[in-house]
Amino acid sequence: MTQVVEIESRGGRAGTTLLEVDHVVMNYTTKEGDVSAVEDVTFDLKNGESLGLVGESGCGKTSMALSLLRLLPDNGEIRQGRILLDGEDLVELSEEAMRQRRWRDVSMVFQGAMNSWNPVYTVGDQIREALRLHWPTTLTYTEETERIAALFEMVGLNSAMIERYPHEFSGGMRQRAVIAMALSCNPKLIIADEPTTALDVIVQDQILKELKEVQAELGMSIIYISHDIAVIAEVTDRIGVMYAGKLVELGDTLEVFHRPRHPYAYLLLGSTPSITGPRRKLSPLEGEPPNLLDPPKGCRFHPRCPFASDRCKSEEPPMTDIGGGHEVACFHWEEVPEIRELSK
Amino acid sequence: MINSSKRHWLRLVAILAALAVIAAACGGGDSTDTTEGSSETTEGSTETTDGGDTTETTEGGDTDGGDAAGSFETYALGMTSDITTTNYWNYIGPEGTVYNQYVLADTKTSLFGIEYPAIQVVPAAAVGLPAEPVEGDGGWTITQEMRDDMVWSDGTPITANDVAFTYRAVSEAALGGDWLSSYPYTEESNPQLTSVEAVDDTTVVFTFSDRPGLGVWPHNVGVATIMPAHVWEPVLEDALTQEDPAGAMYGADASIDVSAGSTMFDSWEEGAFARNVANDNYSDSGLVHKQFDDGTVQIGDEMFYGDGGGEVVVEFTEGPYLTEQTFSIYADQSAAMLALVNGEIDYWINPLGVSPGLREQGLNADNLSVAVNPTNGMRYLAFNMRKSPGQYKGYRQAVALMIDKEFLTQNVLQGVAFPMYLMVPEGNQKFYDAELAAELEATYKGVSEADRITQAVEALKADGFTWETEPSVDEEGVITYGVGLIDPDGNAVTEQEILAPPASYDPLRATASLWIEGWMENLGIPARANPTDFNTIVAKIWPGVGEEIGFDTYILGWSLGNPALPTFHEAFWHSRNLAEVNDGNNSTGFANDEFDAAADAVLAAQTEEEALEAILTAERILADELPYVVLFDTPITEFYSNDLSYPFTQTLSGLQFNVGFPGTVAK
Amino acid sequence: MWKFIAKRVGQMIVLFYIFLALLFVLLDLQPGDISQQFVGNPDIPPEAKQLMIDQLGLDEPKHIQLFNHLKNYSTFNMGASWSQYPRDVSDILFSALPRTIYLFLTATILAYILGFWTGKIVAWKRNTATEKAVMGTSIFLWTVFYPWFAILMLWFFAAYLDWFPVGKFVTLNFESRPDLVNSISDVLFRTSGSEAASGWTSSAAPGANDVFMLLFTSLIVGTIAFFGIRWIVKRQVKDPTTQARLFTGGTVLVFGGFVLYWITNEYGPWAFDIFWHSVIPVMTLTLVSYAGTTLLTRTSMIETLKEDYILTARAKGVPDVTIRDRHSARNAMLPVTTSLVLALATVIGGGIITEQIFSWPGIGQTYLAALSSEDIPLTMGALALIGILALIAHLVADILYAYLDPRIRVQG
Amino acid sequence: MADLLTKPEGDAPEGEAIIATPLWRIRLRLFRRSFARNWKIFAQNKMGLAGLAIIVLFGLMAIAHPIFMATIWDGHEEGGKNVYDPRAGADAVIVEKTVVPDGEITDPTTQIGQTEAALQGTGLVIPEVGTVMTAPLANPAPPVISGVPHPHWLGTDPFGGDILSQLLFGARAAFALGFTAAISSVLIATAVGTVAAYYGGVIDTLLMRLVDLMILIPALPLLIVISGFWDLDLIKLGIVIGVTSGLGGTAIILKSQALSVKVRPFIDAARVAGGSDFRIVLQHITPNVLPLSFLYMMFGVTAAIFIEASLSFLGLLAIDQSWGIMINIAHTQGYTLQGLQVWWLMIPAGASVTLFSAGFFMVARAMDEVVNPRLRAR
Repeated sequence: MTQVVEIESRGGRAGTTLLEVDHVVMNYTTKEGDVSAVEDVTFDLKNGESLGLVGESGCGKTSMALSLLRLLPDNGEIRQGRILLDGEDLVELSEEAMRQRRWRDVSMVFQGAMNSWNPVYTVGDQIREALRLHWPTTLTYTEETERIAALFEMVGLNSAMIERYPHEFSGGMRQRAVIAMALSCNPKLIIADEPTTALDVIVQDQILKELKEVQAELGMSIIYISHDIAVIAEVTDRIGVMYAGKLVELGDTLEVFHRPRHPYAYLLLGSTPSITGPRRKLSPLEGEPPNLLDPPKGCRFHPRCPFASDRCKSEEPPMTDIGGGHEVACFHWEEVPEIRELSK
Repeated sequence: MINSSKRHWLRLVAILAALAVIAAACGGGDSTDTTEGSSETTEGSTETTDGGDTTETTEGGDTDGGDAAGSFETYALGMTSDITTTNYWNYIGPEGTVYNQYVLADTKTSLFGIEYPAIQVVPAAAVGLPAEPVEGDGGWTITQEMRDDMVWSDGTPITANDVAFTYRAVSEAALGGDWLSSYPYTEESNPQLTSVEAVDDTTVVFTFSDRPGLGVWPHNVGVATIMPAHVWEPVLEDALTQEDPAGAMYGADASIDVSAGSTMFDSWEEGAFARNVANDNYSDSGLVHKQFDDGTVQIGDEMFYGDGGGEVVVEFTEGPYLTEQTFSIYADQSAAMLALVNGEIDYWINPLGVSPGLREQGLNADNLSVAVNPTNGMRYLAFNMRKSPGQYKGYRQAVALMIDKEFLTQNVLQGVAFPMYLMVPEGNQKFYDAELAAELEATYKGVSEADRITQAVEALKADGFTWETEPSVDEEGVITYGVGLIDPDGNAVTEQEILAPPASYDPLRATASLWIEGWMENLGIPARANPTDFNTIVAKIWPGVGEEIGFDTYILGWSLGNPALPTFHEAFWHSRNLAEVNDGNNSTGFANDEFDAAADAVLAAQTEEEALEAILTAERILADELPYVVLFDTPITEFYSNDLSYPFTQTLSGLQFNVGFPGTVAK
Repeated sequence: MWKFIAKRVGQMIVLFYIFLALLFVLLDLQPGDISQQFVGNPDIPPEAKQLMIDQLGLDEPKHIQLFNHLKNYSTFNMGASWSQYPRDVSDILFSALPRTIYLFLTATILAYILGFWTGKIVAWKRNTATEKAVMGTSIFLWTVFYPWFAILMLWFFAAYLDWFPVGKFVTLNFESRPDLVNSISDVLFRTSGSEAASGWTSSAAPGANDVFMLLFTSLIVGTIAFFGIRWIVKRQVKDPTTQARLFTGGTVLVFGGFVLYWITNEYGPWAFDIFWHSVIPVMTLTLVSYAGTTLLTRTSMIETLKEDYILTARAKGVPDVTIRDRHSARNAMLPVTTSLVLALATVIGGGIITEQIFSWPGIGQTYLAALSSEDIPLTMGALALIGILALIAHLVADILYAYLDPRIRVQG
Repeated sequence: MADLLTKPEGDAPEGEAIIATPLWRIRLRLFRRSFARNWKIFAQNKMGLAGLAIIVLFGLMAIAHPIFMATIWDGHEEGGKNVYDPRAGADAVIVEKTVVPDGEITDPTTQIGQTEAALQGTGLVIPEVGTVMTAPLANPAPPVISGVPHPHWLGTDPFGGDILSQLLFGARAAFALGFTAAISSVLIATAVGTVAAYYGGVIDTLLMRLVDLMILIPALPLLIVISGFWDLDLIKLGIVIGVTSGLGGTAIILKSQALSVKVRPFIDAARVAGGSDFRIVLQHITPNVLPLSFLYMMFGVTAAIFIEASLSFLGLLAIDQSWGIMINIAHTQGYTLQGLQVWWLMIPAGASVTLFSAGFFMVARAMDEVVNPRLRAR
């Protein structure tokens, strides 16, 4: 009985590798041609670790996240690469086997909590559905209720709300309930896709704290996805910066946040205000992300890059370790100025 | 936890058990009911058998078994419209529809009937031919002897008292519809039927305020329905105490009614069927009717209208041979025809006959026979004689001259209609003026377009019409059509609207209107055929008393009444019946003293010869004055099962006019 | 929810009176005096006319007349029919009503269930041959000229294949039915040799409306039992598997009970005969209104499938069929329910034509017959009744919607 | 957009040129551009293109009628009327058979004589059993391509009227009715929708209750009674259908669209600039509602044709000739259950009504995807 209420992570020992993303290429087929939404992305994630993926809208963050769960729409396809979860390649799994992995091993907190609840069922019923599908044993109704109550308690919701419908929840409550649902099957990994967008700043902060506490307590891995690097800088161990479907920089949060080496990361940070981070002058990121139907040759960032050289136009810069596990895909990483220099 | 869920379980089981008990109780109750119900039904049917229907039917069947015609169970008829009442008072009153007639007409009798196909008045409940009116103190009286051997279906004799009662009911409850003409009790009637008294069981005396013509006696009062006094007396007494006695009579429960005809009404399922059963007490069962070459009609041993010279052309013995007569209702003609072809029904009784498209189906069916008969009606073009140009005789004649009826019926209407020249249909030979018809045909039939135009121009010119461009025919026969007719007052003739029912209502008249439009235009008359909803046409022609009647011309049709004495001339063209005066049927505004006299003479005629003479006079005036241009009519085509044997099939307006011969049909 | 329903009922009542007023205007706009519209039948004696004028208050000033009109119609005092004088209009209409309700209800429910099911599947399988075929058929059925289609159906199934009867809704003599139909009837009701074998003219035959009334009563009892069982099970049993089993059991129990009741019922053979006659009209009416529901469900499903909660469900590892049925379809049902109205117009309009073409003597046929015989009181009465039927159907759709959508059911 | 921004600011002549361009030309240009964009989306929808093709086909049919009448059908006169006249034309030559009761097919020329002989035999003088009058068979002729004086490519109706001519004429009637109904419907719906949205309050409530009522009352029965009581021709009917349907659901949809337009900033701007209510509704709100109006106009055509054909079928309309009347005549003359034997009576007209409705319906659905991107295929 106690087992049912126990909320935990079924991930392995902290520090061992949980997820390996290995040269993943993902394309959408459209009438106009192929859209390369995720291009040759490689990273890994350890048990208990939290990783942030940042970038502008349309840079492939969400496509990456969906690829991890293989939740792609009909026209989306993983063309290459491996996604190893505990050493098992998710790309190779049958659809049915994959379906069973979802939520049980990897759950997700979606953006826009308002719409991620089905309006016609109670929140309790929707969490119950996940339990029925993925809990290793068959639970009785009362056991389910008890577990949901425990989950609610953990995320700071009143267990009387279980039998309520989504429209009876406020925005923040709904997002808490989403987290409760994400935790329901003791997953190894949670993907939080813009978990706090559309919430007001105070609630945003609360929710992130909540997630951080939960992670600290349960020790699962979390991948945060956000366009706002400042927001997730607080809660992640490492940060990956994505641009136009490619991972362009990956490193420790503090390292990337304070000393971004890729010009895009540099400019992105420069364009984002931060309450908690170092004060700096805001500079706009000019231009728009490229059309992924026909991405630029060479480095995909070169049309917008102030440091671009002729080499960037013809040759794709590889991810290079510049020390301390800080990887950058840029030929000119050394030319990128320090942020501190800017904030004079 | 497990405990609690177990508790839930127990509670559910308890509830379900309770439900089951209730269900069982209900189910038990139901099954008991059912048993009771069915036993009741059995009792019911036993009662029915005791009551006589079944038993006596069987007896009747036995009796008829020896008959050569044989007997049969069900005479299955199809109808394309439902009946609207089962109450005979109501049927003769406001609900005189042809479908009510089909079902109910045979269930009552009258003093006299019309014998078809000869179209002659013969006695039914009376003895001998209609008695002569005699002038007396309180007016003119008719003393009519009645038979003493007739009974209602419940065995009660039909007596003079029933006739007197019917008059009393009609006059005291102020019944309307055809009762008004059957028993003309109102003061407006001329002559008024002031009393009907039963001297004894077999003698009835009618008193009129004035001398009745043939149109009244026997053709209205003599053929009037007789209702059973013993059944309806209490209902009448009750009705007379109510606010609306007529409504009470019309709405009274008719299941108490009895029959004097060969069948009696049994049941009606609205929208589905009506059912009659044989009247086993039918008085005339076994009575032999004969009609001879020379026009003699023999009923039983008595001969009328001749002495039986020549061959017997029609001979039949009254039944009924059927045990039940059913009327299935089909909303769709094609469905009725299919039922006929499939043998589901024996005869499709329909006032219009079978429409052309269905005839081939009937002819191809081996199980069906066909009867084709002329009808008692006409379709016509009418002018508004209240204004120019309709007021000018020359104009009307010119239009009539332009209409090529033969071409219209044969070529345009594909021969589904036949041309007509007189108001009295050719099918009614008794009153048809063959001589006048021949004269008219000489004028109108087979005339070339050039001659038509020449004659029409002459007629118009005679009345003072002129043209912008006069229609003309040169020596080589090349026709120049006219433009811009100008009336004798010097005003250009405005566009003449021809109102006609739309193609969806009657394609024949709709098509005819378009052709007439063309012919009128050739003469320089601006014309426009306007297909107009039937009800709208009626509203324009009869807008009500005192309203202005503004139509130009219209095309409609009439179905004519009693062929044994056509009295429609007075109704359609007498100046007394002008639409603007009393909303009467004289829609054209025709007022002609000579004609009025002739029409009155028809009503007042004491002999058929007088009536014929007056009708011929009237027809001649109409043919010259042309308030109507009679156009055409269609024959009636009917199909019936080969198994049936009818007394005759050649008769004006077809089998349906004889309501399908329920009393004489055999299988 | 009750508040919502009460509000809707209130609105409906107001609308009904506006509608009645509209009818009054329609009558008044016609040429001639309005009293003539009610008592203009030339065969009605003058005394009776005056009586009707008094009863219906037709010689009062216009506004009083309107008030009387509303009052009379609310109490079903619609005057006497002309074409079936002196029967009350309401009497004629009520005797035609059960037949129409049978046709209308069966077709609507069937169309709704089938259309929803097809639309759901088609939306799920976009760009497949199935979708294309279903869409093509639906667009054809939805745009097909209904009278023409009905005639073709009648011709094909009744005249050409000869499987079903042409016209009417009862067979006078059961012996004239095809042998197969009689054998089925015999197996079900053991009718051979009994009084029932001879048909509707036999003395054992009930009135058709009695059969319809019993049918409706049993249907209502069955529906209440069905939902009652579900309600009780839902409240008392929380365990999903048991719940599902009990639901199935309850359905079988109710349905079986219903069938058993009708097999043992003495009205059984007659009901069967009516059923046999109703197959093509119901099928025709259903097909057309089915197409509308299919098209609508598909659109609605496609919209719901783009909702975020569908992605959530997929991420949750919910099997596809469950996503389709439990998540998407359940939501897609909401707009479809509101637009039951759409199907309604088709069913009512089509119903009139259906009744005419298939000789089904219901309100529609009464309406057309009244119109062609210029029976104004009956025409107006029938139109008012059609209006009431439409209102009730809308109300049912509203209640259903309120029940289906927790945002209305549970005031948050 | 980018081009406009980078235009040098001080370039006076060009600036003037821009100002001097009449507003309508700018609108036209914008319209052309948006039309081109929308056409691209529309053209991707095969159903919409098929619908358009159907409409064009019927358009050609409508145009073909007068052309045929003036060319290949010219000069086929019988008794002063053209046999191909869609309303009154009748080809008598094709009457080949008439039937006597024993089922024999006889020559039509003997028909009149027989009829008269038979007629004279009734009444006083009773005919011998066996001599009877004939029952003429109205005779829809099957398609005849050539070899007869007046070929009928699609056969004739029971009265000898040419089916093809009626069919082509019916297309004209259908367009006339469909567009009258659709235009009046959209005019009313747009007016009601924008006015209700713009003014709100009492006006909104009143109009919306009226709309509720129209939605509640099924159109067909209402139009049946209206056509039963009043004499409607094609155009009047179109307007009546337009008014009843325009006051229905379309008004609600257009109102919600107008509401979304009403809150946009340029309306406030116009109001601040002193535009009258009427002007704002007419010039600013209405144009933004028009695409949706146009969409519902397409649905309106379908509804109108259906209603007209149904009313004609029920024999409630007094119009010259239409597809509905063609079916009505086949039906009332009793050809409905004869199926494919007389296919040319039922199939061409019925299929035309169906296809015509389907054409507009398909175009409307495809346009729906243009207007409502949520429906587009992925």
